[in-house]
Amino acid sequence: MTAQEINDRIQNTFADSVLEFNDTVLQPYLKINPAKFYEVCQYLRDNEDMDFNFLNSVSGVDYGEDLGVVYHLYSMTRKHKIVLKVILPRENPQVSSIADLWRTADWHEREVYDLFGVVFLNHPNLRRILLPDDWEGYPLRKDYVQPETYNGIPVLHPDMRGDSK
Amino acid sequence: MEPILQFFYNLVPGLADLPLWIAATIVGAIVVVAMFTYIALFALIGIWLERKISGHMQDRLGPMEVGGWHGWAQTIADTVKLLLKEDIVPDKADKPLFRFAPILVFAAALSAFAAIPWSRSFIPANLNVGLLYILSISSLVVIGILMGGWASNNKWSLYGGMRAVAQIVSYEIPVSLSLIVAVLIAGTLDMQQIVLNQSGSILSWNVFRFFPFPFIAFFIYFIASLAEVNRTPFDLPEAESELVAGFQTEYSGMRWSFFMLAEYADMFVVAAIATTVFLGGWQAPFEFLTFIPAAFWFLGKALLIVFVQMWLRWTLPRLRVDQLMYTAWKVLTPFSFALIVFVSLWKIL
Amino acid sequence: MKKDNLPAAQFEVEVPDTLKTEEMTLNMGPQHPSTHGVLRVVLKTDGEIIKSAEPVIGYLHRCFEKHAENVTWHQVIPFTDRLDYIASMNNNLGYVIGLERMMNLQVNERAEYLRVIVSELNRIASHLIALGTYGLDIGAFTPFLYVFRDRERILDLFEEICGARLLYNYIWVGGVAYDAPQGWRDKVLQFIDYFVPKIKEYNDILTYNKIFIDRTAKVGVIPADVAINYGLSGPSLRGSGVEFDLRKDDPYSIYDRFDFNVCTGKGQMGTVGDTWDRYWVRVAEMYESAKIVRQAAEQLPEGDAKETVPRNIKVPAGEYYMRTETPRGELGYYIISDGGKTPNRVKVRSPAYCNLSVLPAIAPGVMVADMVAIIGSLDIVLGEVDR
Amino acid sequence: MGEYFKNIYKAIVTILIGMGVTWRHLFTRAVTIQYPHVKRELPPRSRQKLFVDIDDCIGCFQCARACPVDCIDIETVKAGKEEDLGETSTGQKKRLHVVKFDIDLTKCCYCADCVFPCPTECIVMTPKYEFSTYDRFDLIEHFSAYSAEEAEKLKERDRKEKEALAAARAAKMQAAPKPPSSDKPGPSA
Repeated sequence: MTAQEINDRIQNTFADSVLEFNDTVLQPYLKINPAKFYEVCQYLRDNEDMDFNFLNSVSGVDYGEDLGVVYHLYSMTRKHKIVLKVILPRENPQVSSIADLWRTADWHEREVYDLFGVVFLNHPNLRRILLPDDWEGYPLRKDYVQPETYNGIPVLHPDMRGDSK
Repeated sequence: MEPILQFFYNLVPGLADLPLWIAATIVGAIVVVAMFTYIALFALIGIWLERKISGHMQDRLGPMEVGGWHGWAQTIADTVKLLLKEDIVPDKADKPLFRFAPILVFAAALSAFAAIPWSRSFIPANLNVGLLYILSISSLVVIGILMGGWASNNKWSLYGGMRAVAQIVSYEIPVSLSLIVAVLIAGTLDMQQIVLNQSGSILSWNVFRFFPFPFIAFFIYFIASLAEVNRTPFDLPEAESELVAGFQTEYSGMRWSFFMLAEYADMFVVAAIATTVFLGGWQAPFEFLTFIPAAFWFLGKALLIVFVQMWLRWTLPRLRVDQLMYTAWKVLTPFSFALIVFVSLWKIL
Repeated sequence: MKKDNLPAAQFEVEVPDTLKTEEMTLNMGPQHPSTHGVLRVVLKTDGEIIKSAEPVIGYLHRCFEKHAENVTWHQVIPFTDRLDYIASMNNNLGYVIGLERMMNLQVNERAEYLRVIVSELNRIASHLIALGTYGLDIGAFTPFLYVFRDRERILDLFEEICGARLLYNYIWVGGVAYDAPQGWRDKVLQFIDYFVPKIKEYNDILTYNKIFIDRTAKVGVIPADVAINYGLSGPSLRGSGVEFDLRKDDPYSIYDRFDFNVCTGKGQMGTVGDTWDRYWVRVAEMYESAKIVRQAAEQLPEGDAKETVPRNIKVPAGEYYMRTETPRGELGYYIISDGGKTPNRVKVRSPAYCNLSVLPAIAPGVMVADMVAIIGSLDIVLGEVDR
Repeated sequence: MGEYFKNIYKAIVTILIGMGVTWRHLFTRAVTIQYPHVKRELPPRSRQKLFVDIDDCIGCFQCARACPVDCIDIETVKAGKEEDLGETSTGQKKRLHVVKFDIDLTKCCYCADCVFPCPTECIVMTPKYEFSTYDRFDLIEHFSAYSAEEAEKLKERDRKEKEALAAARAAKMQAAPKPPSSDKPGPSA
C-alpha cells in the first residue's frame, strides 16, 4: 500500500487526525494530531490491510520552536512502511504512549523522554534509561547547556572549562 | 602406621629406643610434612600442567616466560604473589567462619591422604576401613565450602555454597555405590588389601574383572568424582560465568590459595582412589614390569586420571543445577544400584 | 497487549503457606563475567529461580547522537565504528548508505563489491565472537579461543585493506577509504576455503554437544509474534522462525545480486525460538556469509574504488531512515539534514537495544544459569545498547 | 525409556567427539606468537602512530580540521617578506612557520581522517605501535622544528607585526574612514 493510500484510509477513518501529509520527500510522512495519535496507531496495527506489526524506531527531534517525535512503522506481512510525526510544544510536551501496542516502544519512549523530555502518557515505567536518574535537563534539545558539575563532580574537560589548557 | 614406623626404625636406629608414642609422633609429623609438601608440589605442577594442557588444546602455548623453559616457574611466581597479597576479610563477613573455612577445606583434603597406599609398604595409616575413612573425611570439604560461602556475606558466594552442598551431597551416593561394586569384588574396605587383591597382570585389575560391570562402575565413579571435586562439567559452585567465582568470590591471597590447593589435592585424592580401587593401585600392569618402583605405577595411573580430568575441563560446557541433579539421581545412582545387584549375583552364582 | 502469549514459566515450585520464604534481590552486573560488558540486570530470585529481571543500561553511554550533531558529516563515521565495535564495517555501511541516498549518489561498482565483502567478513567475525562468548557463558572455554583464532585471520585481512583491526573507518560516503591491495582478493578466497570446514569443528565441540544442547534448548523461548512486537531483529528474530532479513526484504547496496538463504530457527533441538535456535541461526549465517563473500570476491570488478568519493559532502536538507542488517539485526540511522555542514540529528535505532528489551518478558521462571544463556543468545554489544 | 537411554548414549558420544577435537588440537602447532620475542610484521597500511614530516608541512590546517576528536594542535606564524622557507618535497612553497604541531596521542582515535586531506602528504600513520609511556604527557608528540624559545620569538615577532599593522590601519582609518577591507585573519589555534 502506498503512503497516499494509507493517508486516505486514515483520514477517512479518523476526522482531522492528519495535520499534514507529504510524499514529495524520500520517505513520505504523516503529521498526526497528538490528540488522535493513539487511535491512529491502534488502527494501523490492527487493521487487516495496514498490519503494521513492526515499530522500527521512535526518535525525538528538536525542530527549533517545537519538539517532535517520529515513528517509523513497517509491516512485515505487507512490506510497506510509513513515517508518523507528532509535533509537540517545547513547554510541557505530552503524547500518549504506544508501549502497549508495540512493546518495543517501551524503551524507545523512555529514551526520548530521557534525552528530550517528552512525556508519554500512560507509559508503564517512564524513567530515564541512558542517563543517571538524577541528571538534570534533556541533553539532545538544541538549547541544552552542559552543566559544569554533576553531583559536585566537574564534568567538563579542562579545555572546555577554560581555566587551564 | 606399622610399616612406616618400621621403615623409620631401620633408617634411624636410635628411634626404636624411644617410647612408642614419641616415636610415633615424630614419624607422624614427618609424614604429615611430607604429605603437605607433596600436595603443595602437586598443586604447583598440576596448575602448571593444567595451564600448559589447556594452552595447547586451545592452539596456544600457555605460560612461556617465567623461569625459562616453558615457563616452569610460573606457578611458583604466582604462589609467591598470592602469599604476599594483603589478607582481605570483608567488613560484613562472619570473620571467624570466613577465616576457618579454607583451613577446614584443606585439612579435609590433607587427611584423605592418610589412607592412600603408595606402595606395598608405604601407607601412612593402614586402616581396615580405609575406603570408608576416605569417603567420610573427604565429605568434610563440603562443610568448609558452605562455611566460606555463607561467611562471605555475598550473594554469589551463598549461591556457590548452596550449590556445592546440593551437588556434593548428591554425588556422594553414586561415588559410594560405585566403589561398593569394587568392594564387593575385593571383599574388604582395607585399601592395601584391595590393591593386593588385584595383583597379577592388567586383567586382574578390578576394572577388567567381571567385565563389564566394574568397568561401568569405574566410569560412574569417575564422573561422580568430577562433581565431588567441582571440576567441569560440574563446576557449578564456582561457575565463573554465572556466579562470578562462587563460594570463593570474596577470598583472595593466601586464603584463596588454600582453596586452590585443596581443589588440586582433592583432584589427586579422587584419582588415587580410582587407581587404588579400580586400576590395581601401585601394581605394575604386567609381571615383567615389576622392577619399576611401585610408586611410579601408582603416580602414573593417578596422574593419567588427573590428565583426563583436565582434558574434560577444557572440552565441556557446564551443566545446569537441575540437570546436575538429574544426572546424579536419575542416571548415576540407578545405574550403580543395578551394577551392585549384578555383581552380587555374579559373586553368588 | 493483545498478542502476548509468552510460554508458561519453566520452573514453578509450590511453596506451602506455612513455610516462610523471601525473595532475594541480586545485582547481576555491571561488573559480571557474562553480561557482555557493563550491563546490570536486577534479578529477583527465589533460590535459583528468577522471578523478575530488569535490565539497567546506560553505563557505557557515550553521547553518540550529541557528538554527531557537533562534527561534520564525514567525521561521524569514526564514531559509528564505536557503536557496535565488533561489527564496525556494518555500522559504517548503514550510515554511509543513508547519506548516499539523501545525496542521490551512485557508487563505483568495485567499491560496492568491496563493501559487501568487508561487511560480510565482519558479519562472520561478529558471529564468531557471539559463538565463542556464548560457549564461554555456558562454561566451555576452549571454543572461545578457536573462534578467536579464525577471527584473527579476518582481522588480518582488514588490517591489510584498511590498516585497522577493530575500528575501521573504511566505508566512506561515495566509496571506500582504500582500494584493495594487490592479492587481497585471493587472500579472501583462501580464507573462505580455510574457514568453511572449520565451522564443523565448532559444531563438534560445542553446537551438538549434549550438555550444550541441554543447557540451551527449550530455554528462553521467544515466540514469533512476541519477537516482532518487541522489535527484535537479526538472528534473534530469525531464531524465532520469522524469515526476515533486510538484505532480502529491503535490499541495499548490491545484496540483490547474490545468492544466499535466510536462515531461521526450526526448533531442531527443542522449541522454535529457544536459545539454541538463535545460536544456530548464527552458525548457519556464517555459511551464508561465506557464500556471499565468495561470490562477491569472484565477481569483484576492476576499477578505482575511490572514484566516486566526493571531496565535500553536501547533504541536501531532508531526512532519511536508513536501515541495514548488521550481525545483531536492524541497525537504523535516522538522519536529518538541514543542508548544513553538520548533521542536524542522527538517531541510531540500535538492534541490541531492542533485542535486550525483551529480557524482562522471557526471564521470569528461568534459572540464574539460564539467564546467562539468554543474555548470551541475544548477543548484545553494550557499546551499541548504550551508544 | 528409550529416550532416556538415547540421551545417555548421545551424551557419551558427543562428549567423546568433543574430546577428540581437543585431543587433536593438543598436538597441532600453536597459532600464537611469543610477542616481545617475535613480532608480527604489520602491513604497510597499518594505522598506528601518527607521524608528521614537518619539513613538508605547509601549515594548512587541513588535518586539524579533519580530525573528529581535535587532537591536532597547530600554530603558525607568517614568514617575513625576505624569508625563504624553501619548498616541500612535492614542490609547494612554504609560507608559514609551523611553530607548533602537537598531536595528542591520548586523544587520537586512529581513524586516519587527517591523512587524506593533507596536500603534501606529510602526515601519515606508521606501523609503529609500541609507544606506551609512563607519563601521559609524553604521549603528546611535538613535531614542530622550532624549539620553544624560537617559537616564542617568532610568535612575539608576529604579534608585534600584527600590532604594528593594526596601528597603521587604525591610523589610516582615522585619516580616511573607509569600510574595513576584508583582511585575512591569521589562523589561530
